[in-house]
Amino acid sequence: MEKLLEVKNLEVSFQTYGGEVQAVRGVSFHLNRGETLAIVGESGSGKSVTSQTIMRLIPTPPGRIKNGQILFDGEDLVKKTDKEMEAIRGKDIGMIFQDPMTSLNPTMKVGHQIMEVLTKHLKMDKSAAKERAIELLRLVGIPMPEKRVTQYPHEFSGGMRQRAMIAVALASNPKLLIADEPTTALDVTIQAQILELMKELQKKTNTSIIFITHDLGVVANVADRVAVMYAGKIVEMGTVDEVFYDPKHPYTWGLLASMPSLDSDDKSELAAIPGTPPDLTNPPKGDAFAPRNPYAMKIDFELEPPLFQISDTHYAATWLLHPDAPKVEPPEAVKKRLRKLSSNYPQPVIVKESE
Amino acid sequence: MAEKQKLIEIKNLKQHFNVGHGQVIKAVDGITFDIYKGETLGLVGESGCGKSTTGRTIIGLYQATSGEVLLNGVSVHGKKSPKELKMLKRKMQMIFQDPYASLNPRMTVADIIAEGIDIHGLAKTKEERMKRVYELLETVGLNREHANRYPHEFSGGQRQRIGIARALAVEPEFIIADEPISALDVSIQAQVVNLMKRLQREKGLTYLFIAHDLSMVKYISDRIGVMYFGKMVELAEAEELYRNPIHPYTKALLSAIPLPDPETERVRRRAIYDPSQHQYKDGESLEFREITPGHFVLCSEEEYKKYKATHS
Amino acid sequence: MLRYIGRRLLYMLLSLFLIITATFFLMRAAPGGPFSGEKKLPPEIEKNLNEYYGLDRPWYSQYFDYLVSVAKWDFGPSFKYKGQTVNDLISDGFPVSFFLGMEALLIAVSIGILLGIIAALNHNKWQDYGAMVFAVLGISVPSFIMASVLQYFLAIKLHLFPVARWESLQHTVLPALALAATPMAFIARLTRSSMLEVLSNDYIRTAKAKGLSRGQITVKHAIRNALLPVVTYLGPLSAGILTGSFVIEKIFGIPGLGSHFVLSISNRDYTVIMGVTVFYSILLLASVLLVDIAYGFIDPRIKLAGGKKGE
Amino acid sequence: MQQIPKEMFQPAAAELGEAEKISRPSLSYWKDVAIRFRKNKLAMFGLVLLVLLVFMAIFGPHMTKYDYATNDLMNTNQPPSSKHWFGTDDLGRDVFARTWYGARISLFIGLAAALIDLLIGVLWGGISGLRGGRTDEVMMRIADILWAVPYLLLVIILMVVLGQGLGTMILAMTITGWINMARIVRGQVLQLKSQEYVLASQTLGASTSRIMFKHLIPNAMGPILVTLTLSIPSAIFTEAFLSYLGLGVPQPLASWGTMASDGVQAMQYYPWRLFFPATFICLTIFAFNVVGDGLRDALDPRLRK
Amino acid sequence: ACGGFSKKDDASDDKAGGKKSDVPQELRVNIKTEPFSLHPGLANDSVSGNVLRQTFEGLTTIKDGKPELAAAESYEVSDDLTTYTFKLRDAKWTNGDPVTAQDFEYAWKWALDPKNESQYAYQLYYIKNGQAYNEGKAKAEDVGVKALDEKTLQVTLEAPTPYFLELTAFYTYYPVNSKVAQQKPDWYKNAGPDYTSNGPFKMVTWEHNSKIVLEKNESYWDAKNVKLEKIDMAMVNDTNTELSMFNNGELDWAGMPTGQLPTDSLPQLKKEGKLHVQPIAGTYWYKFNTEKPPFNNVNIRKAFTYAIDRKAIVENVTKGEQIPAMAAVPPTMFPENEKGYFKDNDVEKAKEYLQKGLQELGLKDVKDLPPITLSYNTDDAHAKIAQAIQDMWKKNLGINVKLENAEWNVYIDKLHSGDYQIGRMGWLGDFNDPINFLELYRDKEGGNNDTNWENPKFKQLLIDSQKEADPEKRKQMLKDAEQILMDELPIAPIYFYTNTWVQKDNLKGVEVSGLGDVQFKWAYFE
Ligand SMILES: Nc1ncnc2c1ncn2[C@@H]1O[C@H](COP(=O)(O)OP(=O)(O)OP(=O)(O)O)[C@@H](O)[C@H]1O
Ligand SMILES: Nc1ncnc2c1ncn2[C@@H]1O[C@H](COP(=O)(O)OP(=O)(O)OP(=O)(O)O)[C@@H](O)[C@H]1O
Ligand SMILES: [Mg+2]
Ligand SMILES: [Mg+2]
Repeated sequence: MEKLLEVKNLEVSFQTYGGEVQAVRGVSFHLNRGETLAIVGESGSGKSVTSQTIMRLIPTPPGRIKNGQILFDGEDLVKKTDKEMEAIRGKDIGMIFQDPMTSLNPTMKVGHQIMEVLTKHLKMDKSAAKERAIELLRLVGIPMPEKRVTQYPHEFSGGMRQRAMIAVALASNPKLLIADEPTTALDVTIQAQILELMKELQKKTNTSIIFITHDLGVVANVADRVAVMYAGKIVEMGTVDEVFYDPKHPYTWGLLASMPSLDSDDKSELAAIPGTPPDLTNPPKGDAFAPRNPYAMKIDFELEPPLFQISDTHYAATWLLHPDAPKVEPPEAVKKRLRKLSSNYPQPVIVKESE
Repeated sequence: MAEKQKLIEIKNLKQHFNVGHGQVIKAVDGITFDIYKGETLGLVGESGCGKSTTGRTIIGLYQATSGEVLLNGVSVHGKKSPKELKMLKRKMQMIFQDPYASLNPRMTVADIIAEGIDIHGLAKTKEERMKRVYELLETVGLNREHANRYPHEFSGGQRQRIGIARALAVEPEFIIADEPISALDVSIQAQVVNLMKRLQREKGLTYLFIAHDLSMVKYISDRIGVMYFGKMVELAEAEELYRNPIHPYTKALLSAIPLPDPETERVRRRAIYDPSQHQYKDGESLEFREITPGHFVLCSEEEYKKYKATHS
Repeated sequence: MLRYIGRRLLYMLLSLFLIITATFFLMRAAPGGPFSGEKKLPPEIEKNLNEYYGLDRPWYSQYFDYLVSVAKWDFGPSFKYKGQTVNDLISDGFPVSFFLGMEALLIAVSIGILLGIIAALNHNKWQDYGAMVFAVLGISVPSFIMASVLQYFLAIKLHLFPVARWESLQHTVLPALALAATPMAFIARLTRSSMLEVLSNDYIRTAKAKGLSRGQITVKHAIRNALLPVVTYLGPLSAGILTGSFVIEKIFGIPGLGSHFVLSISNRDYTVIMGVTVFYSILLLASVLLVDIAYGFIDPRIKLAGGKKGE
Repeated sequence: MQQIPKEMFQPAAAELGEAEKISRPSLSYWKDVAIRFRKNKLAMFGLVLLVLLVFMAIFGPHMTKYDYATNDLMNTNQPPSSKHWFGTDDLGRDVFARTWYGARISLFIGLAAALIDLLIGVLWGGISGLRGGRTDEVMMRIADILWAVPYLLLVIILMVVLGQGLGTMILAMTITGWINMARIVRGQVLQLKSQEYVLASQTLGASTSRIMFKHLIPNAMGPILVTLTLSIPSAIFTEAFLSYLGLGVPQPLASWGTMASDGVQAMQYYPWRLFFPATFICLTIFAFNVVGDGLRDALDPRLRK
Repeated sequence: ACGGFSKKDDASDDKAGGKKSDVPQELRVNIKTEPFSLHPGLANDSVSGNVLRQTFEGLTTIKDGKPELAAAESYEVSDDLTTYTFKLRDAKWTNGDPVTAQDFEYAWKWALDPKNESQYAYQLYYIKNGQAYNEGKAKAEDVGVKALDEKTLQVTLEAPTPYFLELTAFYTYYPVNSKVAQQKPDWYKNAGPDYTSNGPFKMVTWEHNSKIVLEKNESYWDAKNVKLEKIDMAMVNDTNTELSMFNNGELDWAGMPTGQLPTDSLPQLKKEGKLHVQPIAGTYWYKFNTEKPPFNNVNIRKAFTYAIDRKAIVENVTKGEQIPAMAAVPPTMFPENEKGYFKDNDVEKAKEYLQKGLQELGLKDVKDLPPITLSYNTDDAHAKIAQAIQDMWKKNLGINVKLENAEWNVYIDKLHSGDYQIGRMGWLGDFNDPINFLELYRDKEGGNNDTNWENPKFKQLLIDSQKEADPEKRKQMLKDAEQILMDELPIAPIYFYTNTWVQKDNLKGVEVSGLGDVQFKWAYFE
């Protein structure tokens, strides 16, 4: 399989009056052609910043790429000038932003905002672009698209705006689609429709997708691989089966455990992860998750955990995988999911020493 | 739920938008329901079906085209003195769907959260005010360091939490939560939902909970209403709705819920709702009818008989 | 929309009526009269003149007659310029002022917006500072100084343009520049400030993500959103600039309408005062209305017509 | 693999409270603004310049032995020299002394007019835009009427009715001065009032004034500041115009405005009579502009360097 | 007395006309503003006068300070000096109609007709029943002007008017083509075939507020002496612009009487030797309100008057080589008035009078004086002079005077209603006779007096002078009257006006009269 995107040790921070916010603290991952990588994680963990950095869209200043490489089709995007990026943005990489209301220009008709991509990158003429825009709106499930193209964003509901954003991103059939919580504002039927649309597109054009979401159901549905982020780092990464059926990081456990179950009638309290996420201006020493981790060990407060490899595709950064660590039981809700996966190595291997 | 006391009564509420050129969008087109004190009413439905508009009309951000909203038997939309209005505002709060747009970019998070406190004079001293703010920040899973930052410095989920903290700050009786948790990660979702439940228990809060995540809706709600194209199509107890969905749209909705299990996801088939399947005749009047006790469905006379037959 | 405009027109009529009334009484309250010259006229002559012009009649009859004649768009004869009617003065002067004003407006708007955009895009860089120094000069040097300075350097020292008079296109350049300087600078400042505001919005990021170039983003996404204050300012400005400027017309000897605004008052030339005021008011009210209509086009969220939300 | 002592792998109770470090001091928005402003070098330069100008306005006249009013008809129109630093005018008066006397008047007038414009204009435009509907219609039409009635006439009547004096002058200056500001603010408010955060504040029960001062005006600050910096020079020159009507400062007192409009007549022959007042007006406006820009930037938390 | 001027020979004209030069005979001047009216009967401002003087011609015209026959060929005066009989020469209107006595009669009666809005009708009050007709108390037939035949005009006056011939050169006395005017009442509103005139030039273009173009009138009786082919009159009301245009070669003449030069330019122009200066009949003075303390006291008035350094003012403030005025009547009429009735800048005397005045007022010190305000209408020049004089009074008398300026109409209103203490005023002669300056103060109620001063002796002298046929005796009476005025000093004269201008070196023959009027009839370029 061919790598379309490879992010290496990316560090991004924001200079604010209160200090430097280290939003992304050394993230590495890759993405193959035609593959979907889901990124889940705590809110504020740097998912959006990472994805925007790939597009080189973080505001500079205050943002700054401190370190790292973003190899897209073999070229390092970090080194590209703004002018060079223009040719890539919207054409090779499409992006769906998280906040649909503010991400659409309030004074421009929705149709026009879609057409822009078409006329710019696909060199369509106006009427063809309009036709296509209507078609795209229909594809993303907006009823009466002929009428809707001439409306303004404030006349759309939240979900409709989001779908308009999706239409914008899909317009030019990009090689890489970055979808930052594209379906949070959509009801499940439309969501399903959109997911199908994306999968179809992927099949047709071999698009790679980075899919950021909080909905683990959606992850299960679309993802080939999953990355779990916490406090600016990837703490666990693996195929969708590995992460759902054999999670290793206590944070991933916490996530899986905190979902209510549809079938059960259980109205007892949800198993939330206690505490608050760390302030990224002063990232804590050791493992950032430690203060909220019920399985924390002394070393978690001292040393950052190294990255352990559990299988060819499965990585996790937690001291629990250290041979000296005590064996611990994941929470009940997670235990129910656990399966023995044949691809696992006999012993987790450290691939990256913490510094 | 011994004596169910009506907190909110919504009577044939309509909200039409005039979008020019003589076109009218019937965002909410005649819905009637009650919300009882201390309960959580979940509101789900297709995106664009008018959930937010319903919420916004209830709280008075839009002037209703027709219909009435009563809070404790008093009309919300009638003319009021500023003082009455202020009291009313304190009783009802809204968490906005769009987290960023609803935060003033030039105010610090502390000021945003404390706005309600300031307006209603809920804190005597500066220290008390800040204490409340810190409490609220922590309640929604942020920390004090965030108090002096500005909205644009936050991630989507963090912004959403600021909005929640703002609504909680005035200790309202009734909160309209317009997709309050969709931008949050599941663990924070759990925190927020736990918090909302706890507040409900402790303070007897009432919620109108608009969301797409049906598992969460089911978890938090006592009753659930399903909206479709400006109309309420089904309303029932949460359990009942999941177990015995009657309206075909509700069925389609339930079948589309993605489960956090890759294997089932790979094989799941979803039902697709086609409004033409009802084959309503011209002039047939659709009404909201009770099929089983507490379970209402929007249906025609004919359908009513059919549903009644199969579901009792 | 039509209903809104209809209602606005009614308000305009009402405003116009109030303007006429206020001006009428202010004018009559001001000391002096149209015939008080350097040398005092014998009272009998003054009597004749007052009779001739109907100034001896009671004020209300004069006032109502005036209202009627305004409705007929007949402002009457000038008291000072014997043999010329106010309508003559306006139809002679307005085309000149209009031409010059248009030229100035074009300069002010195009260069002003351009400068503002350049400054905003290069916030806190030398282009920004350069544009700002330029703008500060424009703002703090009023047109009468600007006119003299331009005249001195471009006409007298460099002989690039004629010093004054209204003969050819060449003659219009200096007055247009002098007239445009302050509005241009102000527009540049306004544009810059609201561009900065707009550029920090999320949809600009979206536009970037679409791969639009800086120019395209500016033209298609930013300008329109930044234009509102400029348009606000432009409304009354254009009414003023198109009816001419006393100072500029004086310095450059231009036969425009602007000088009448001041001279008619110094002369207490009652009919001219009223005529140019009514004329100007109509332009002003119309341009203000246009601005309000333009708001709706610039930002569809602004709904003036509807009044209450959601109707 | 590096050796790690076994006891490090002992479970450790997560101390949740620990996460809280010394947070940045709790600052109000305005203190924040002040800090951001102070970091802006150009704006600080502008502020220093302003302070300097004010300083000179206070002490400048005492730095020279010449008085602003005493004629010296034998030494009229002298170019700047070691005796007369800024030269003399056509009555042989010392331009340096006159410039700094003038500074007092012009700075006062500029500031006073700007403040009054700010106050009335912002309130008027804000209320008009926020209330909308008929209120808007009536308020804006009042502004139009004031704007359309011949200013010269208005001032003559003021002069006749109220007589000369500082109050009349300020009144004459502000009677129409605020309208520009009101229009700009109204436009901004119309644009801003449908923002979600305004709605959010409404649902909290915020009063109109709160919405205005907390939400609308801070977000309209850019254009407000720009308009304000324009109203200062326009006030300075309006004063010169009012002098013409006998409403300005009484002669032989000078103001920058009157000195400049006087000087422009002599520009070709005695340029210093124009140069000094005009330069100081420009410097003042420059200072106000950079301070305004700095303030604008400081007020906008999204723009950070 | 008998009429007849020593008719000047055309010697000089021959000289100029003889050598035909190829210099284009086109004159470009600036007349500042739009003329109020180019109807002789309606005109009432100097701009209109400056244009009319080129396009029309009265019975006489002023040349070298003296009236010279123009439209009239000869005239006779009755012995009682009240009836003038003019014989007209054969002259034509620009449309070819002959200029007739009826045209004069028509024009004068038109102006006097109360139905017509003539502001300067009072210039014709010297004619018998002129005033009465204008006031509606007499009929048109009663007015003392009559065309005896086509070419004979008889004028009867109310009283002997020694300067009547001068008056007939004034534009209100110009004729109007009665044929055209009766058919086309709007004839005077624009240039065109209806606009007929009888002067050396005819108006071909009138762009309102912009320019007037005159061309030589070929049908003018003296056309052979008119060299200029064309006069282009710009309307630029800005002194600096005017001078710049001149410097840039866009004008051939800048400054008075048609335009004005910026005061600040005068020293330099003088230095370069370009400046032309000519005294004219006009006086700049300050009026005292003699009913408001302290100026009800003559000694105070004297103190204030003597304590002005006029020389310093004309040299350093006005700079136009004006003549310090220690008299009321300009030296163009009384040449000896260059010296005046008292000493300029007589600080010693001023102080003496001040003491005396204070004593009379029962005051100990200048500090006890009521606050004193000096008023003037807004104008740079007035302001400068006022500030200079304020400073002089402060230095010389130790009196602090407040300055107050106002817009013209407001100011004049104050002055006429007596709401002032010291007020600035100027007077430019309407015709070349001292009476024009003195009669201002004849009556307390006289429209232009403003000082509330009246003196029976002064009044009587003026009345008697009108009937005095002997010019020498008359002059003495007027001088006596002026002496009274200068003893009582209801006014403090400051200076006598001059005209200042620059002109193209090769421009010759422009005639500027002692009243400051200009005629381009004889002008030409070398
Ligand atoms: N402009 C900025 N200035 C300062 N800090 C910022 C800025 N933008 C983002 N951050 C910080 O960077 C961190 C990561 O933000 P990011 O938006 O990537 O989170 P996220 O993972 O997308 O969260 P969510 O799921 O809630 O959207 C957050 O802590 C946020 O506060
Ligand atoms: N201000 C408005 N002007 C015109 N149409 C509007 C306006 N606001 C909402 N609408 C329309 O009303 C309908 C309902 O919108 P609403 O926001 O209530 O949907 P929703 O149920 O909240 O959807 P979502 O789940 O996507 O947020 C949509 O068709 C929308 O286009
Ligand atoms: Mg995000
Ligand atoms: Mg919604």
